[in-house]
Amino acid sequence: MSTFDLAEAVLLGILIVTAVAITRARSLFVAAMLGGLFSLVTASLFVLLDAVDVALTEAAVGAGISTVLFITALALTNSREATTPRRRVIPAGLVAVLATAGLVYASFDLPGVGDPDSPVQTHPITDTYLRESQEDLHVPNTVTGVLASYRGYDTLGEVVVIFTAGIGVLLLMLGPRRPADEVKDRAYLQTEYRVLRVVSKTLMPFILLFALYVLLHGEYSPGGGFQAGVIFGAGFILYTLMFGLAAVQRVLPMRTLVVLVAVGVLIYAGVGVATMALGGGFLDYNEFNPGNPSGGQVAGILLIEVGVGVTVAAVMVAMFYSLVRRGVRR
Amino acid sequence: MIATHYTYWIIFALMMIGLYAVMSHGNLVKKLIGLNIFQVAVFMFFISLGRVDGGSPPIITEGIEVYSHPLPHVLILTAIVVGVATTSVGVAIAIRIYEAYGTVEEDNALARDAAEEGTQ
Amino acid sequence: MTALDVASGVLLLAGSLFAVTGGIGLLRFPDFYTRTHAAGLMDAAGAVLILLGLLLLAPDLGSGVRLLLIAAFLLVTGPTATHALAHAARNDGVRVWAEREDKKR
Amino acid sequence: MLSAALVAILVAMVLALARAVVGRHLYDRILAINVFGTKTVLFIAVVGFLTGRPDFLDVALVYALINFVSTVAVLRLSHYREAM
Repeated sequence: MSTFDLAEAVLLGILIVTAVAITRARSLFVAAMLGGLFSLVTASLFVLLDAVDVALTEAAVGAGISTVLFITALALTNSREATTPRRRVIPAGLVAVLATAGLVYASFDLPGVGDPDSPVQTHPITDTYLRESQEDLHVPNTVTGVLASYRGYDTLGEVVVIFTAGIGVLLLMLGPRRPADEVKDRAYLQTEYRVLRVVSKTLMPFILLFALYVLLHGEYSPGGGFQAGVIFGAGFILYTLMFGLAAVQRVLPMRTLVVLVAVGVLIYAGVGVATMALGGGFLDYNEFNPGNPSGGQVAGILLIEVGVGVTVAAVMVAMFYSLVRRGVRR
Repeated sequence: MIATHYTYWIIFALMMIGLYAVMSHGNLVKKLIGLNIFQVAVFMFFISLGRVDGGSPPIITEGIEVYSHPLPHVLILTAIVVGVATTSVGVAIAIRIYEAYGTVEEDNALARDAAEEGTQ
Repeated sequence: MTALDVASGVLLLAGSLFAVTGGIGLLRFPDFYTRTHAAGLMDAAGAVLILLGLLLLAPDLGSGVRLLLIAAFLLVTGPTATHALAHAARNDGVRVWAEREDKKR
Repeated sequence: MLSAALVAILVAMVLALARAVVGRHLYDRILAINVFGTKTVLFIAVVGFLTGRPDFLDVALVYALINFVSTVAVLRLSHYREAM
């Protein structure tokens, strides 16, 4: 048993313990925090399972953004949960146990984890993505290559889903804002947590710079538009938490964000239209540089990654803003 | 069998713990947290399918021959971000329900609906 | 085995020792403030030692710079977070542990 | 030595998890999760060196940043009404 196998087993055990603790926690605040821990562990597992890009995303999304979302929601609703009545526990438990048994039985037909002869590994597409992509695209990070070029249509669809979800949250949270007198004055903010504020302020440029690096270097190392957008969003969430909504809105007002949400999708779709105008198919980046198709590919991938990054970052920050400024109508 | 398949089994158990939380708990926010657990377990299942023994992350480097399959990574990468966007729609709906009913407990909200129907 | 390997091994082992003792302290100390002590000091020390140990093994400049950055971030954020937590806990009225209370129980 | 460090980090993770689950006080849990996050950063860095792919260090860097963001978020939002 190698160290990696041991690590995998320990992490999976930690996951089970955490998941059970989450379901048992009566305080939703605790459940949300343990949820953050849960996704830190899954992200480590993703690294062990060779999925570094996924780990990057999961860390920023799971441990950062969704924890913040849940906790903000709890501030607007109720943070304690009623006890679960027995009439619900027994049937739900029964369904869960039976379904687990069924799935485990079905898993006997699955190839083992890491089996080199499994259908996933022997399918011809594997060779396309891993070998031919190097001649077609010259993008060493095959995840970015597949995401942005081979499966460009699919990714456009995903970005539109994120766009729609962002607009949905903005519409749902259109109602009353928190009155200004509820927000404590700046003097209070200045005195409390002084160390935290200075450190956050110092870290802010590093976070944004790193997001840019992840965005622009995504073709050569783990990274890309989705990851960069989320890291960028986390940076602005940190700033909002430490300096208040009014301060951050001076840099990035809600109105700009709403525009940016759409601009990202438009950049992506616009690249597709541009390639059509140049005589190729939709999202056929070769047209950007007919003499040197892989150069065109690199340019196209970078452009749409920028589009993805803009939309994701804008949606994340806009959702957080709209939850924070929500007033409670009682 | 156990050595090669236990990862799947734990992942299935996690899925079902998430499903259990969704089914048994009446609190809408708790249901969303349970749904998140379920979702992450599905992600792990996909990623474990793309794994290959002795493989490396699919970033092509000289001197490395065996790579894990990039396709599950691509699918899950986007699914994670889409997942958080849809979760936040769920959170927003839960907040609206709280504002309308004064509770995020399913049973209380349904009971209030039933009472209102009775008075009309 | 070169001198560099030995040095990095010593650093890694020292870091591991700090990490584990920090974990034990976090679990075993009697109240929140003492646990902050275990978490804040041991965590930062263990992390930096392990990262320095890795730095000696770094194959190229890029990973060396990244390791230094990670170490710098952890060194700044870790103590800041524990400081802020202890501050918040004190404002919130979390009681300091006293031996008498413990004996009564 | 790298393997030994990895095992030590796993042990520390389990200890931090135990504190996060047992809790007692909200701040204990936040502290434990913060420690757990630091251990994850180290875990990923060490795994990167064990497999000989330093590409992983970017991931560890993101963790170091995000861990701080989430700790601050939990801390601030636990006093949400007066916070912003």
